[in-house]
Amino acid sequence: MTISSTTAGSSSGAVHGAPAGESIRDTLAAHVSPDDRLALLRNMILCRVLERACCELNPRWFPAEGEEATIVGTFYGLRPDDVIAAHYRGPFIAYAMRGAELGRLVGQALGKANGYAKGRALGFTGPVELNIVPWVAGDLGTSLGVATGAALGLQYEGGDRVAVVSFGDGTSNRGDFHEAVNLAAVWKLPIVYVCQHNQYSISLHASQVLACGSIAARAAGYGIPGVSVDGNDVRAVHAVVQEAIGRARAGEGPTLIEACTYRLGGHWASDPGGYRSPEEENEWRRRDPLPGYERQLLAEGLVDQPALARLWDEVRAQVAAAVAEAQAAPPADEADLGLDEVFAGESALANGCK
Amino acid sequence: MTISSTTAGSSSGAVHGAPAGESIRDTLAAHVSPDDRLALLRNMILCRVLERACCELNPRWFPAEGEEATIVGTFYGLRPDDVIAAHYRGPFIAYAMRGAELGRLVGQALGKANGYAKGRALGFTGPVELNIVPWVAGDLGTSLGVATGAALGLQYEGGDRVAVVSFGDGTSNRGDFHEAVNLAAVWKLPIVYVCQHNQYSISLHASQVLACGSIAARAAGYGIPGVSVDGNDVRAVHAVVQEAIGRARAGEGPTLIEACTYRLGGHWASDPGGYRSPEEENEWRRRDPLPGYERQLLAEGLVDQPALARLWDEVRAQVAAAVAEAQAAPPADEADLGLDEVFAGESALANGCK
Amino acid sequence: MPPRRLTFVEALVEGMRGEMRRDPDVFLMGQDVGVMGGAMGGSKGLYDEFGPRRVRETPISESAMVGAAVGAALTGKRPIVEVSFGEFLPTCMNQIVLQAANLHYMTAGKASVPMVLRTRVGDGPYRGHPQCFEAWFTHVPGLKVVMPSTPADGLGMMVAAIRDPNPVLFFEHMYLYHAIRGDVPDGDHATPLGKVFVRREGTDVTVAATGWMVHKALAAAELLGGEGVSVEVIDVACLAPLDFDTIAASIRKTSRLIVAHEAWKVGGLGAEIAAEAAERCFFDLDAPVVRVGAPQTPLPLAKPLRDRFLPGTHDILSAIRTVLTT
Amino acid sequence: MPPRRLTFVEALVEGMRGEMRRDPDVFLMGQDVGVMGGAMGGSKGLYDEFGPRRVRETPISESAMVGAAVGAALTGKRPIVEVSFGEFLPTCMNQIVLQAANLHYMTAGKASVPMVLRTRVGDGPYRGHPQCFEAWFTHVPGLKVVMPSTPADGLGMMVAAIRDPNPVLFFEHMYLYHAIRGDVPDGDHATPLGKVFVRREGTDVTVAATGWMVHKALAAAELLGGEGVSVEVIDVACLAPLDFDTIAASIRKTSRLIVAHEAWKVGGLGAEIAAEAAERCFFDLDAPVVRVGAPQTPLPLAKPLRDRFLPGTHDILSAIRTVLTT
Ligand SMILES: Cc1ncc(C[n+]2csc(CCOP(=O)(O)OP(=O)(O)O)c2C)c(N)n1
Ligand SMILES: Cc1ncc(C[n+]2csc(CCOP(=O)(O)OP(=O)(O)O)c2C)c(N)n1
Ligand SMILES: [Mg+2]
Ligand SMILES: [Mg+2]
Repeated sequence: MTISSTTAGSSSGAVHGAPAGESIRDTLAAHVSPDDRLALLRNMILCRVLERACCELNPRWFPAEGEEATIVGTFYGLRPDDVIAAHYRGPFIAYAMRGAELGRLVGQALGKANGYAKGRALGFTGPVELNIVPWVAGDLGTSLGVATGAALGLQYEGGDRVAVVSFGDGTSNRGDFHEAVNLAAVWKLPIVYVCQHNQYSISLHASQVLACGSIAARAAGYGIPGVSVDGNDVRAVHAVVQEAIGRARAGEGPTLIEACTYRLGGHWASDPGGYRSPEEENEWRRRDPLPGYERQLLAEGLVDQPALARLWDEVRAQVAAAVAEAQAAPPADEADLGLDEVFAGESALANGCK
Repeated sequence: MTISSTTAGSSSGAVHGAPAGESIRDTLAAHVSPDDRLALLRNMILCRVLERACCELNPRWFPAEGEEATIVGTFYGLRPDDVIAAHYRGPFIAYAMRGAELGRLVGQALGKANGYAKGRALGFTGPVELNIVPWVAGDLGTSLGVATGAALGLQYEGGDRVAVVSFGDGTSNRGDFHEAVNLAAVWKLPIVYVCQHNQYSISLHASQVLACGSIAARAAGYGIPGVSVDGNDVRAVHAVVQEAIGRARAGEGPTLIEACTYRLGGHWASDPGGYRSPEEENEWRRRDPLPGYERQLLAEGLVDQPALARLWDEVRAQVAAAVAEAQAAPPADEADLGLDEVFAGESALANGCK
Repeated sequence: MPPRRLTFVEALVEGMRGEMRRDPDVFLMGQDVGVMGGAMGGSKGLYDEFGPRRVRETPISESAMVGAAVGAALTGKRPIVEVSFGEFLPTCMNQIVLQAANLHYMTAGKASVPMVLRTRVGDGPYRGHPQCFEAWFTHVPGLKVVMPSTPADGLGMMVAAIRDPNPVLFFEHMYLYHAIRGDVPDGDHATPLGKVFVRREGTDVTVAATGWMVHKALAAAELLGGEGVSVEVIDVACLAPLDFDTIAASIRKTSRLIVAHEAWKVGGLGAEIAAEAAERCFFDLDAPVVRVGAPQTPLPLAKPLRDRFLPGTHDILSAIRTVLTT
Repeated sequence: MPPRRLTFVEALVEGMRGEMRRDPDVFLMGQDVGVMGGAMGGSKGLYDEFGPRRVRETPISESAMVGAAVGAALTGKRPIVEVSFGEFLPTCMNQIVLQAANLHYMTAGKASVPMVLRTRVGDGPYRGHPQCFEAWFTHVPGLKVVMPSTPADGLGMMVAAIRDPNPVLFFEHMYLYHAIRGDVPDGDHATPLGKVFVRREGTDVTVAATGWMVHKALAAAELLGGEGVSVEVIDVACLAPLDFDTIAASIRKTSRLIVAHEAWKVGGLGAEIAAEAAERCFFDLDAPVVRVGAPQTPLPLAKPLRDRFLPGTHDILSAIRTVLTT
């Protein structure tokens, strides 16, 4: 586990809420309960199987393979009343962990009528009623502002709910990243920003578009803690995020976390690639977080090979059922463009994040 | 002189082109030649007298009083072929130092026909042909992108020209700041970003909108040097900017400089104020950079009281002449809305920054 | 209780104040909305009454501000976000057009975004930031767009906008701010959104106008009344969704239509209204539809240029004379 | 030399390549324009020929990218900046509308901004990011706005746009990219900007259309030709400044006008064209002007919804039948 804290800008003397020392985080990571360890594993497997299925069904789906530890570690263990806004790459597992139905999610990826958006929105949209900020437009970065606003809503109502939002390394170059994080810092909003740093924006390596090396280094410019973590270590990610959530719940404001991982697949499922070296891909394939975590749990004696095989079978069956359900579902209803659902009526206000 | 370097984010190991040590800068500042020292003084006096005149003539003018050291220190001593983009507060002295005519500048502030924009643009616009990026719209931050593009143009053509751009502390919260500085860092563009940090955005103190204390701390997020300097010390500002220009000319990329100063006047000339304490205003009035610099030069024996009085008289006469010229100039020509000057013809391409 | 006379800006503030008293989920955010009382007094007194939690100062971060309103609205709050001047809307179009407008529809009705975005537009006493970009937003389904022209509507539409479960863009004309004073009803007064209002009845020609141009149209109607020409003036106080039925009914009566706004004529709201007329009222019209709007130059600063640039009463007068003589 | 047949996207790239060879000040910047060859092959081969100095990869920073183009243009360079998809234009409106459009006029002609902003719009093979916001930009003086519909114009207008001393917004319809192949002239071929083109002559009704809709209009014309109805089809390949004179001449001949575009009908370019017709061609028209455009919902994703949403040949056919029978 590699965690390094960035408390940059110290010469300005203005870094607020500096993160607790490594020891606490190591302790946290080490003390993830056996049940949670297994749940993390199951969710990572589910993420892989589910996303692979979506990629097979939809060549324009965006593969999340290799990033499961980051995604699952980030969104596991939240309270149902917390609000999430997941990056467009691999959001379904985050939604599933909140209770979204797999068959409807897959239906969503196929634009079927059973999808949560009735085929209207991009496939990544999840059910709002589970306190999910939906992904409804394709412009990267904008959703950071919306998630920040959700955190404002939570702060405004009092209590200790938090928002967790993830986004890509490339997205951190959008002005909206800057404005949103600064706003959250100034208002000490209860929000955790997790950069799913997979090294690429489509064909561009991060080094081509980021001169600073570390996205966590940007935290210094907002006076908030910045943390860099091994995004292929699910427990490390989970510990770091939970620690940041703890600060947010306690009214200590936002944290910027960078989880370093790798996009093992193409940008989209049928991406021919060719813009990066096979050596690099192989090196990261070797560091695939899923077998790595399996080995770890095997070594810790939490699972054995037969249990692992059963787990995969169960998950595969679960996803197969979801796929079957989605495939059987009717296509989006062409008779219902929803002209009368463009504007909300009064009753709509009962909806939304609760 | 207070100069502190921010090399934040060092734990990321990714800070490029770290600034040279303080000693070099101190030396530079100490070695400003006697001629330059006097020229800095004259320009600070000119800035004060000229801006006061504009404020008297136009109640919506934006007073620059108190910020003369930052503005003059930043834009003094550039090569004529360098490109500048000055913050909207106090840009005229920057234009004047490049050779813009005072009478036309004052005409500009009054929307007169003799102004460089024939009354079309905001009063702050300067003559493009002197390699000035004009200020044509009121949205803060956007001009940082344009100035960055000018630096791209300079880099593209080869050679060692640089761009110098200034902006406000409040403006550094705009997404355009983030995108522009990051782009310049990634491409190692020959540009120097100077934040004219006067502590306020209209009625808001910087502490209300910036949690990081220091704007220079933001440099860490771009992997470029960030420097904080006493913006009321004209030689310190000048030295720091010149040092950054040296790096830019040498192909070492951009620098983010924060010059800490204070807006002694209102946001606009007739701003009733009332949102900050008289104690704070008095404290900064005491640190007014102009008398401070005068005392320094008197102590150094570079001027004596009679010479100083003569200098003020000369500048006052110069500005009075400019005001008279502008007042005598006809108003913008209402018959000429310029419908046929909305689009450029082929011949226009001979114009622009040279 | 007798009606009170308020200036336009006082009426706007009154509308916000009433809703903030009524509903603790309503809050205001923007630049300088607190101690300073807002640009041009646009939030005067609110900070004193409601304090920093409900009257929130923001950094110069228009996109984050509007995004914050969208997000807070998603969690059931009722934010009013202020973009100080409409000139700055180009810095936050993504939040307005791609998020606020889409969320309800795209979630099949599960999300809603009950927010108000208020902003100042048009030529005002200080001549700053006068851009009128409102037509852009009428092109985007999912947004309500309003621009009241009287203190009563300023108050009533503000109340309605705050109560509306949808994103409402509220354009406040700067000239009207201090120049117009009028009666406003007391208490719980909401002016329905989605309607245009007949401000003056007439039989010879219809003028549909927005904002300050409503007043210029009324002045033109007054002048022409003396010449025996009867002008019907419609205040297009709600630009989207557009209540064209009321305009069509007027055209059936007058057979002539003029559309007037301060924004650029080309591609402005007037194009939409004229196009609807050309489709739906073709056989009712006796004369060409004439649009009055700003000429195709960027918006100049100096007063003589600005005066020349701005469409005025005389432009409406000459448009009326044109359609009456063809 | 015989003319070559190129796909639409090949023609666009050919136009850029020729200008980059001719003028060393021309360069391209955008996301994934290098090794990957651009989204949908939009810059294929350029990186291999011109290298990283002239084919520049940018971060995801649309506002800075466009700002960089404006600034580089101010210093005399000829940047082509690519915003991968028109859906992202709302993230950089400030640079386009407040800087690029204003600079020449506001500096009394001293500055000019010879840049091209290219972007992909419309429903394409992958159904991603199809938003058509082009109408917004026609509302803003100082911008040229083009949307070619054939490979020949794709090439010729790209060349013209690059040579133009003004900011040109170049909308590339994604459906046309690979679906349309056509002859392109060789060599130094620039199609003049500021013109619309009569694609098919006819006497009974004029259809003015943009982008993919031009092809749908031609298909409708073909079908109706069999029924003895003669349709004139005008390709509004340049949306601003608008060459309405050519449309007016057509209306004088046909007495009937239909406007068709893929963007939302309300507030779209069709409104401007219809409004001009209602003002300038009122007495030449024998029937209502009918606009064909997208309905007022956000743009849905799933194919059945998308197909329903998109205006098609049948919509143009029924519009024609309507205006022929009223
Ligand atoms: C504002 C904006 N610009 C460009 C794009 C096109 N685009 C889609 S995905 C992508 C790469 C995103 O990179 P990153 O944020 O690192 O996320 P990743 O794909 O690696 O998960 C780009 C450039 C977009 N969707 N939005
Ligand atoms: C995008 C944008 N938002 C808001 C404004 C309104 N405004 C004009 S000046 C100003 C304060 C700017 O503060 P700062 O950048 O610190 O510059 P200063 O006025 O202190 O010199 C504001 C908010 C603007 N012009 N542009
Ligand atoms: Mg990435
Ligand atoms: Mg300031």
